[in-house]
Amino acid sequence: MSGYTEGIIILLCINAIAGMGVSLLTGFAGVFSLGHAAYMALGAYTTAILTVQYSMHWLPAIVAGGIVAMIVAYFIGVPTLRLMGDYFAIASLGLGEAIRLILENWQSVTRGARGYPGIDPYTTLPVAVGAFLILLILMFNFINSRYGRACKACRDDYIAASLLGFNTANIRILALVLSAFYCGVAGALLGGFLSFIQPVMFDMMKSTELTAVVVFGGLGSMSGTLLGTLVITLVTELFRPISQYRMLIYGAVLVIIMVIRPEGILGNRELPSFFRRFLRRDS
Amino acid sequence: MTEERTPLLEVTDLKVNYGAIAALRGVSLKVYEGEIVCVIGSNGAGKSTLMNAIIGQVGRESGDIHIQGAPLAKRNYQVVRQGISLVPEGRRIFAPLTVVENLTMGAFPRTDRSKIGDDLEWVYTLFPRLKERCGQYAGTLSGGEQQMLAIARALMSRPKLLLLDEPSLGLAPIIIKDIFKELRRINEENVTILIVEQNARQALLLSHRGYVLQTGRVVLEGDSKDLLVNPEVTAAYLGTGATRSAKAEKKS
Amino acid sequence: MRKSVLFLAMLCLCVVSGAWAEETIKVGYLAGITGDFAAYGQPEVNAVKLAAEEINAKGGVLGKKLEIVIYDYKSRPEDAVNAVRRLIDHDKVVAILGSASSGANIATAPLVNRAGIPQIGTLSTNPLVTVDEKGKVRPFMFRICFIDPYQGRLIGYFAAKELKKKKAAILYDVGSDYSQGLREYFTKSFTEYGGTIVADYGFRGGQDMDFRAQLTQIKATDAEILVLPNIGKDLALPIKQASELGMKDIIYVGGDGYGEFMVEIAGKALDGSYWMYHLARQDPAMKPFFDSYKAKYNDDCQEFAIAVLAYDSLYWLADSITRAGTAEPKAIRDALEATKELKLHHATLTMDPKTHNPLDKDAVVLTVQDGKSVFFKKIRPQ
Amino acid sequence: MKEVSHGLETFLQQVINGLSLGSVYALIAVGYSLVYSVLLFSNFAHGGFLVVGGYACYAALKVLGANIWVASAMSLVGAGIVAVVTERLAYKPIRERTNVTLYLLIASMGMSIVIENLFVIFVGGRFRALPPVIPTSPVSLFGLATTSAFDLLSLVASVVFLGALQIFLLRTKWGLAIRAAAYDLRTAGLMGVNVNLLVSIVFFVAGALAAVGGIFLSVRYTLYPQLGGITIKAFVAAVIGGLGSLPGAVVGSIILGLAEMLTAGFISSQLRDLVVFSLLVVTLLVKPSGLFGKNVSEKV
Repeated sequence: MSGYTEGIIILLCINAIAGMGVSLLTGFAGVFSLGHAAYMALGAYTTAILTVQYSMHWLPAIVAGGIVAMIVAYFIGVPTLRLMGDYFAIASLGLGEAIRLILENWQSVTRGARGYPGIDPYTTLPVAVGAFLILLILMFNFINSRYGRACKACRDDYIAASLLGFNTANIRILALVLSAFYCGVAGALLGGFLSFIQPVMFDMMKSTELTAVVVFGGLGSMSGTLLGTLVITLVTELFRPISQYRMLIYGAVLVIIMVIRPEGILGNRELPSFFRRFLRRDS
Repeated sequence: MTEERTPLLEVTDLKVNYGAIAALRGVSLKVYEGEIVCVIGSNGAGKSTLMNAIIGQVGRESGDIHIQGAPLAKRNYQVVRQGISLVPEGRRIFAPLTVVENLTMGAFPRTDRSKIGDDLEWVYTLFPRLKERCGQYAGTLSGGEQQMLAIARALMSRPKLLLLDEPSLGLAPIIIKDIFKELRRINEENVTILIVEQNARQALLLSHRGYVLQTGRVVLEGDSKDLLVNPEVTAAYLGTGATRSAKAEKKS
Repeated sequence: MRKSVLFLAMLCLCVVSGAWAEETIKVGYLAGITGDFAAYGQPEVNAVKLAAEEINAKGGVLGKKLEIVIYDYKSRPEDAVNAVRRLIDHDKVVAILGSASSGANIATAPLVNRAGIPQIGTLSTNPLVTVDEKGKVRPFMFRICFIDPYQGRLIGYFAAKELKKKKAAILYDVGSDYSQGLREYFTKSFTEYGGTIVADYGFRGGQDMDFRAQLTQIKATDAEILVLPNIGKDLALPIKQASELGMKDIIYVGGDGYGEFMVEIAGKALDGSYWMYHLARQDPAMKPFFDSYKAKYNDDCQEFAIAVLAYDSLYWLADSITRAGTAEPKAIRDALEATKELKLHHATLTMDPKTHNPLDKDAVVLTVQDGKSVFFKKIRPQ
Repeated sequence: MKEVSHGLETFLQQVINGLSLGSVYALIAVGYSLVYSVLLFSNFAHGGFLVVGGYACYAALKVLGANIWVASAMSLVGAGIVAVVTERLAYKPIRERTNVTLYLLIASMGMSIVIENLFVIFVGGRFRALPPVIPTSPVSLFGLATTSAFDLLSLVASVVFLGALQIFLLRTKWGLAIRAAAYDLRTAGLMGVNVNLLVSIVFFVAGALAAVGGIFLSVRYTLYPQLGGITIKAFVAAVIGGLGSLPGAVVGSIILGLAEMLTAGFISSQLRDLVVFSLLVVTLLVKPSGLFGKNVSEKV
């Protein structure tokens, strides 16, 4: 396999892990975030500092990166998840930018805007694919569990879910914290993939891309998110030869998919049931 | 019967779907000029859908609607221009606007600006309370006053046909009585009225003719005074207060 | 449906273009066509294409024509990594030119080292581009420009020794690695030469375009010079706003972020400012370049530093391939490293094999007079 | 004693800087709020309208050689039309199918990328400056502070345009309809208002206001395809003031302008943006609907 294909597959795995996290929060718990790149940044920086400064092995360091993102998400989630709809999204945008600015200004620890170089290239193909598969299985187990169904209940009708006895506030926080973990791990893997990180990589643009991929794939469909990641990543790679049109095409694809199929590629179905329905309609 | 006249409003075999759910499964009804016609039915029978389909806020699946023999437009704002105006369920007045501004909004499609002032006086004579409160924000009015405002606002477009969707909803019985008295007066001023109500007794007492809607279909129609004594209607819709709602609930 | 047809068409195009690979020497170019550095992307692309045309018109290199494969990297390191992987694996280039951004080149350095493909940074002035954080040279990374410590030292030297000023204020971009680097090295050298930093203010590049708060504070000090270690609009705007605040006597000094379009923005206020630069427009050796650029693109090439460096990097590469006698990447690397006294258009280049930085490269100081940049002098600090 | 007066002078200067920055934010923030008030979504393509306005003015001045009044008029109309076209192409089909405003949000982000890159491709990424049609010479205010003629002009222009908008909203039939629609779009339709026409008018007005902001920003700063990115601050101002409230947008902009300048001047210039975003988060936590916002319950 060429290094290029390998690179794309690793990047796909990383994007898919982050995408699954955001998908859980947005597609399943119905909470829209425009600041999840910040959790990627937290994971990336934690892992980088632990491996470079404290020579920790990369595996526990990646997990630690995810956990730091989780902890920060918890402290952010408790006050802000009371906000509904657009307002949480806007608050998360502000918080995401704030976290990035802190990383940029905290030079003694993060080396500021110049970036953090010299990270071990621990994100090899097997590591990325392995992490992706493990997190994928965990995610499908979670969404099919009692808690996963509770998330969906919260999304579909917040008040009804609370009347049914779900602790809706806790479930929203659980979804946020888990999604932060996924993003943190994705960030940590990205650091190992590039062996160099900069705060600017985790800006609002990245956050919107994460949410856009989830909406693109279909809210409430985990396989849709994976498909969305695949399509968006491949589109940007395939159009590399016509470089200057690439971003234009990316923007246009976002608009067109919203206009033609606002519910995303798969709607709220998972891939198998989507196919069943598709075949039935055909015959 | 009055078959020779062209009805003011004629709905023929109207069907409306919400996604896969059929809300109206072929409703036909006629309203003649000068009449008060009521549509009664329980919750979820499709009454509000009927109103919204006529006014053009809900798309029609199939079926025709004619006004004075001419086909009714499908877009909301064109329907209003053809002389139909709706008092929506839950009143939906513009709370942050003043009473006068609400009434001016009602006259939005009109181009005869000079006559709007006269009509303002006209609705003030119908509802003197509104004149007292003309500078107040509509959100500060009481429930009954808000309902009056919603009706007055709909009248400001000088409609040939006034549609009312559950005007009694959420109001005290004594205020409902007032409102229905006003509706009769408005009808006497040459405004045809089509009203849908859960409060079947009041609606039938007010109207000349009535239709009974059940799960998207018309199951009964006739003169209101006949319907009032129809055993099926009395059983389903006209108990005394408590039993009536209990039965309605059981049905839905 | 139509989209998938398009994909297929694209794929075919890639395959077909791969098929003529044997006839030419393929060189990759990483350009920031979209994203934050979009303003600089077009001139560098134009200039490198121009250089390729000129070289090919003279018979190419080793009898083969040069083919430039240009990929955009959105001015982002994570995208640069994929672009470089694609250049190496898919396009099979023998060397990569660009990018202008240090961050992107630091991220691609491990890749080109592993693949053994030389890469030349055009305007990436961060020392870490060619030397890793442990001080070891990155064998396949080179650069044609001077580095931040050198440039910072130049500004400090120039301010303290040439302008003979003692008190400096700095306004730098917190979010830019370039700006942070210059500030750090300027501060160090200026204080060593006996100057004091009386004000040191940051801003956030990109969203911040209003510097009046910082300038007002600077105005309240007795700073004699204002050092602006920034790029593009973040240089022009502070100067413009300072003049609006009535700061008449302060002298502006900056690095190679200068571009001629700044005159359009800041106008008269730029007069009398000084810029450490790679070359001067009036340099007679550069006249052919500007003439043919103008003829081909009908544009004055206001962002000429990046354009000239892109242009000359290809000439440098062509020379190295000729000297190597083969288009084999490892041989090219050795030839690049062994570059000595090579006359390029904008300077004479000697590589330092320990750092892969140009050795003792003169800087040109530009000053602005009547809205035009003018050669002031060549300097080299002791 | 001298120290004190000197400190006061600097403070006054920073306040004036803050007001002038806030006045430009206000023009943009009002557009955000206007669209939000009717369609309940944050139109991230607003920055694109601003860029269109800036380039339209630039083209009219440089290519057509028009004078500043004609160029401004063309710019306002141009940006207004682009805003209407954007709404018709990208938003109308979505809002007619669903009431999930997030889809509109994503589409608007896509549109902002599209507009930005259209300029990158067809005009080029170069930083440009409008010819000095608006004077930027320094003006001394009673010897206490210095500002530029431009700032005074932009302040005046903001007041004039926002005043004109207020008169339009309070005194005209369509203005009344827009205020009614801001409260309840559906019911405004029941009144016989052509809702699509109304939304188009709102977008035209928002686009034209963005163009005014665009012209001022390109003169004050510089013109380039990513200029729209600055609108994120104006958006924050709109949220702080209360999305959907026009006075809120103005007050929020002034607060934000002052906060930025005073932080950068007296606390730390690095923390300037951090303060901006903290202000946003704190506002949302304390009063989600902003200082002047109408209280709206869940809408996703």
